[in-house]
Amino acid sequence: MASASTNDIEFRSVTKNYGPVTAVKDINLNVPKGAFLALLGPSGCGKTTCLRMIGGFEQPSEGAVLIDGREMNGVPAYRRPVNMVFQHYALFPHFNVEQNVAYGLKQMRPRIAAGDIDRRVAEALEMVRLDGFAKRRIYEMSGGQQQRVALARALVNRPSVLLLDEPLAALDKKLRSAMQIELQTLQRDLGITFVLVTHDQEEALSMADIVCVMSAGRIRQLGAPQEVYDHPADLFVADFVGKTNRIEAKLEAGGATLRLADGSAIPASKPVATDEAIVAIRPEAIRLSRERVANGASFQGVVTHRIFLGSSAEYAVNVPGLGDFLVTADRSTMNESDLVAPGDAVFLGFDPAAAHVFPASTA
Amino acid sequence: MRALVTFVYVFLYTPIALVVLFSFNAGRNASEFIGFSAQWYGKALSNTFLMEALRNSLIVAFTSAALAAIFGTMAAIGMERLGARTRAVFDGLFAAAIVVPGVVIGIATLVALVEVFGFINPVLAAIWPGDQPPRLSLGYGSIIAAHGLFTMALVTMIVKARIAGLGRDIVEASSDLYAAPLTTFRQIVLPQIMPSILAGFLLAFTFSFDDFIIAFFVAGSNTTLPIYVFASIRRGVTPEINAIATMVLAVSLALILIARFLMREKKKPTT
Amino acid sequence: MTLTAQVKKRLVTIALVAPASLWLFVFLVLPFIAIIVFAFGERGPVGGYQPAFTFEQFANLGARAAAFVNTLVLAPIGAAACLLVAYPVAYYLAIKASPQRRLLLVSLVVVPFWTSLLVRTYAWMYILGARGIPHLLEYIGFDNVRLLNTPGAVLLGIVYGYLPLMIMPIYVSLEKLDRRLLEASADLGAHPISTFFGVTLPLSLPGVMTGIALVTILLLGEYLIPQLLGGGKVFFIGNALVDLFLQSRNWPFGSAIAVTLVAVVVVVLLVAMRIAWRIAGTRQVDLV
Amino acid sequence: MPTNYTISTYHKLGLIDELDLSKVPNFSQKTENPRFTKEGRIDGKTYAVPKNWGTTGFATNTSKLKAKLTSWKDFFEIVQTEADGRGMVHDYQLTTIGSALVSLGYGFNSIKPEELAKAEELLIKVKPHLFAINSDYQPAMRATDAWLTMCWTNDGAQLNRDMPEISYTLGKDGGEIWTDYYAIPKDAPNKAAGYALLNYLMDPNNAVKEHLANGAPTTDSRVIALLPKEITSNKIVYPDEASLTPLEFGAAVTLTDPGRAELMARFKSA
Repeated sequence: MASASTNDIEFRSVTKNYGPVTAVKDINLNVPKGAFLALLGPSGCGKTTCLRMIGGFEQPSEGAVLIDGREMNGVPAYRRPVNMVFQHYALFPHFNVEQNVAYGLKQMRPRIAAGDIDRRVAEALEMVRLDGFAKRRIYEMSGGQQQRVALARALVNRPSVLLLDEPLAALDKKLRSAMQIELQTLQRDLGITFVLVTHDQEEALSMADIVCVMSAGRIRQLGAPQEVYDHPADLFVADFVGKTNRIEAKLEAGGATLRLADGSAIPASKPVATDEAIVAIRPEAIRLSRERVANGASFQGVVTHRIFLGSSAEYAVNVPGLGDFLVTADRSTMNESDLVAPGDAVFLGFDPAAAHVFPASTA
Repeated sequence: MRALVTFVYVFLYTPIALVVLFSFNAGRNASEFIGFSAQWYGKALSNTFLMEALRNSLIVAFTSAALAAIFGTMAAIGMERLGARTRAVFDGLFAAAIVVPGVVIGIATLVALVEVFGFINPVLAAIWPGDQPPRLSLGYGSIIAAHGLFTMALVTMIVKARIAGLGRDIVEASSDLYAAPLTTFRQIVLPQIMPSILAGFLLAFTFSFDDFIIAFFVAGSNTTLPIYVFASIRRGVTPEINAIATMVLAVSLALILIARFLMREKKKPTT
Repeated sequence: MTLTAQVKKRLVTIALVAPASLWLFVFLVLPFIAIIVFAFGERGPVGGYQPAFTFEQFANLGARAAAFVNTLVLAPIGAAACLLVAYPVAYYLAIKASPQRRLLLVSLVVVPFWTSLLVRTYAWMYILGARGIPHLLEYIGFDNVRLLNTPGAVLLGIVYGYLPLMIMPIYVSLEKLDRRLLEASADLGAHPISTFFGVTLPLSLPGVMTGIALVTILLLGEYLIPQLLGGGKVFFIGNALVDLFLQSRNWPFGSAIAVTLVAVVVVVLLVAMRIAWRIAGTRQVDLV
Repeated sequence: MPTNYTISTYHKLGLIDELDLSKVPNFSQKTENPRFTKEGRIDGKTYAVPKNWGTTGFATNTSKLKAKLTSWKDFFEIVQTEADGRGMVHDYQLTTIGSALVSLGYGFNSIKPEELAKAEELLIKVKPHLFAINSDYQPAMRATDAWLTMCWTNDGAQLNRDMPEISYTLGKDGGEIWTDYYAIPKDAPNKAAGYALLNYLMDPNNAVKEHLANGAPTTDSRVIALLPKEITSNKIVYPDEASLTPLEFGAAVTLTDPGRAELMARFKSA
């Protein structure tokens, strides 16, 4: 398809109201061709509404959605060059696998020759490794297989954009990680723009190359997975994407020093313009040891719980005056002597530069 | 408990079995079984009044069930697209059509039609160019209309339940796969709700075929099979009635079994 | 969405509901208005209706007090009798029967309901008639026992006719019941009888309520069973209505009774729904 | 097919045509028994011609009932005693109320409120003892569910033919005599066919077949001549003149009287 734009999808000041409820508020978003975008957020944040506006199942109340540079307002779903993998797959129960996959091709005008349809369906099934299942009934397939049928049914049409609505939510954990890799590979091989909706931050971070974190109908942060994780734009993102320890603090010395509730002080990683602040620190950025670490921030506490996770372990540590901390320790990097148990007195240390400081008012 | 349950099944089926048994009675008395014979079926089948009543019943049942299936399905689909308030009005009216006793439906239809005919007939007579103006009167039309009311509500209820179970997502999936709304309806929605429509049709047919009380009021000079059976029961008891009753039972039995088969739960395509 | 598309969608919706709306209006709403109007009219000189505005017909309702009493007594008793027989059957079907046989057994319960009530009632006419059970009783020395045309015969006919309608909703509510609750109750040391009264019965009450409401409402308008098994002596409102419309042709009085009957039905329905809501959410009844 | 007492009402409502007797050459006024034809004529014009006549008495199963009934007074007494639960009255106000009136010594056609009140009292007292209120009494009589019933001539003859233990009695205190007629409705779509049928039925050779099938007696002496002896001598079908004397024809006003209609409805719903 001749491209009119370098962006496959564009949101221009898009607002969507359902009666008095605003689901999406003034969203601007560009998705470049060939990108893998993840819309990430808690349920009700508007991510699914955005996806459905791309698919044509909803129309924006204000603003415009563009696909390949073309404004799509008023264009119904069946005239849009995008395809969707539905949350519960939405396979047609009265058709077999092959008929499901061929459905979109059969609707195309001008008509596609029957032989071509057969060939493309076979290719698509092969692509999702379901060759040999063509005549199966849908209810005879496992959840993972149904998921692949849904994928084949969408991809066989060679859409310019593939929309995925929580496609892996119904799968068990092991199958989910396998499918994550498979989807990523497919996306890279096909070069199609993927838009994935998920509430699972791990899934978003592992698969997408652009993550769009949403909350209450707005975009909170847009960026590469690592950037979003390492430099959360606000406290919400910090909390939602990965785990975070929060420490309340007062700013001193013109915003250069953070005075914590237990009286200790640490230098601020960046200056903040308010008096009250929240310091956010990732569990894995905290180091657990039996002795006080000389440089950086250091607090003494008592281990209250330990959760064994195989390659790593999580500790809950109570620090008097500051509350409970969550600490993740990678076993491979830990000294034998640092293996602690509930009831042990420990020291927590971290590099103040790894702590993010946000105004308390955004909490 | 098993004994009790067995007893209930015996209770449910013994009377039916007796009706059928005595339909094969060789004697002319309905109470003493003399020997097997199909003569009463022969008698019944060559009884012109009975055959006329049967024909009327079949015409009425088929027409009202077909109308109910078509209009009821349309309504079930249309109601999905209505606003909540309008939909509630429809729900209420359909519920009323089901809950209001048949005897009241019969009466109300009779009263209304007689009034309407009383108003229309003179008008027709006045404006009719020919000598023999058509006269509206009770008959097929009024039975079909009154049966259609209940059965349409029945079909709407059944089809609506199926549509609700259908989920919006396969409709959206079809739309996503370039199918225009009409195509989606034909290829996705219709095949999915078809068993319910057929089941609704069969139940509607059975209802109409078996109904006595509504037809009793609005049949006019047309006799339906239940009206004929009712009159025969009152007039006298020969095994011919049993033969007729057995045939009536056989028809509804076959239809209801097919309807149940169509409406059985299918495995859902979910994990 | 563009305006024309919206208009088009609206037109399609209207076209879809139009035939049913027309039907509901012409054959439900209009007739109903007609009988309300009639109920305030007077009997014509040779029967039928004569326009008037009078409350006479309603004032005269007492003249059918016996029919109302018969109906309002026998309908609930009939429903209660149905319930007594239906519950064990529904319980057996939902809890005890093996899944392979359940479908067949449930079908066997439902099927009679959809066959002609007339024919099924006729069967009882001759079972209860002099050459049926009374004839058999003569062999063991009970002469001239009369069963037909008694309130008992009508009650029997009612139970027979409406049993399936009572079994089904109870079965549905029992079948939805989470079997683990019964196990949990047993696990917590409850005797099977206390499990039944503490867990099973309360959870099946919505089904019981639905069944009672359905059977009672249908019985309120019953005509055939009292006519055939009651010999015109056990007189229901339905019989009074047939009489008034088709025999004495007192349409206004008949209309007043019909309006009253509908009012009774509505009250029964509202009360049943109230109770059902109080016990637990509403449940759909599987009539087929 | 109107009965005697309905013809004047139908005429008044303009429901039936005056008959053109020239189109019914088979009808013979001379051979008709005048007792049964006068209701068909109004103001000298013929509106209906007779089909057959009959009486309303009662049928008794003598193998079940020992009592000998001869009057309506007996009927209403036995129904409450020996035939408790086994007696039937018609679902028809004319005969049921009429017979009750006769048993009380009043006229069959009375519409006097005080007499009707007495009749109502009797009927309501009797009701709990009845087997049924039903004009289709043959099945119950044949099945021996009922032992005693109000009965019309033709049914009585049929019952007696098949079950000789069932006898038919006319009340010596009174009762009803009736004639059924043929008439042509004003809005009949095909009057020519109506006349053709009427003429066919008036042919004695055809009327006699109808008589044999139905069992009710004829008004036409030409038909009597064609009947077999066992019918003309059957006292159920052709009773003695003496037993007919106390009987009355039903009157038009009796049938249309709203008081009687409502009485019947009250009786049934009591």
